[in-house]
Amino acid sequence: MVQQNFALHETMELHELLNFKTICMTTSKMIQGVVFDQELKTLLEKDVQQSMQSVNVLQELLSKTQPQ
Amino acid sequence: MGFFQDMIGMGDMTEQVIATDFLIASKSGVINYAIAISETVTPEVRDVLRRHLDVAIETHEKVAAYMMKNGSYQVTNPQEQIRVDMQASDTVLDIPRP
Amino acid sequence: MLTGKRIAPHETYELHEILMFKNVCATKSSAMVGFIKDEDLRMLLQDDLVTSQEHIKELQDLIQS
Amino acid sequence: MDYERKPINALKKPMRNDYLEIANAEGMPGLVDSTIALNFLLNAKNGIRNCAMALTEIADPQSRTEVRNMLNASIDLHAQITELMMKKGWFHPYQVNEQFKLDKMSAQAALQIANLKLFPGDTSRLGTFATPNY
Repeated sequence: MVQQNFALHETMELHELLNFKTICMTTSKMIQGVVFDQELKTLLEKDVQQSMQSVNVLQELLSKTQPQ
Repeated sequence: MGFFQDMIGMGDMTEQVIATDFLIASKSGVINYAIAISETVTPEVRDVLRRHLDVAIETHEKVAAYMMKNGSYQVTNPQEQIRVDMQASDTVLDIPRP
Repeated sequence: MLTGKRIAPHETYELHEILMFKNVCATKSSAMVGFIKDEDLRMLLQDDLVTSQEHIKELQDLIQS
Repeated sequence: MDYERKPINALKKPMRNDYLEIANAEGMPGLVDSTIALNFLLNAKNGIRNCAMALTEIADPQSRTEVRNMLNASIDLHAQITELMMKKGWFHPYQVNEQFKLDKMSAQAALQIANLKLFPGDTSRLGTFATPNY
């Protein structure tokens, strides 16, 4: 992979987003066991799918920024 | 217009100040629009704000690119950025007090 | 049930805030554009001024609806 | 855009300190779902703001495209959640009084639940795990 000259604060922003997405994904997944309304559950599952994608993308982006 | 006259006396600094101001304004624009969208419930309002947000993001991108090209915004070189900042700050401190 | 109004009360506040911000930005840009010698920067500001005016008009329409 | 307005789901009577009592379950599904939906909405809202803030700080083109896609997805999700909450009668942005009434009631219900001893005793069930020492 091409070595990118990432600025430190860019890496930090991406990290922050990664943390946020991870937490969202986890809560959305767990809370599905509690909801009654099926439409709400569908929406929660959609969020989980989207977040999974985002987390993967962010991980990939962050792997480029590793200083080695 | 005394303020602008003072600024013109600063030569190159004028453009840098205007560009920086523009950058900050465009940044606030993006964030303001995002906050407004996160409070929106009416689809029609959302559509308009979303279109504006896209434009705001592009404007910010262009200004940032312009400033990086001109060397007054060094993303990858913190030392250089601090040097430019310090230069600008010194100019500000040199402004005679009223 | 929505009693004639198309936008929610709190949306009016948000739109108002954005409108004020846009107004100030556009006014500032128009004042500063005369002092710029650099062609690229002037183009940037002028383009922004034009789009800002369009956007302000749209926001006005939304607020008054 | 005519949203049906279902009766809001507040708890009907004061809860006794007995969370297994069937009478307490009345209105519970709506209460649970509206709480979760609100939490979900706040998440989506923060997602939009976080993405926009990150976007103003990032210069790398590839990261920008990805974050922008995320931003758009968050906005869509936010739209869908508000739509659903309005449809279910959990959210009344057009009738502020209605919204305030509902907020007060759910706060009351939440207070009652917070007052219950929901998980009494020792909750460290590490003994039931394969690795009791983490």
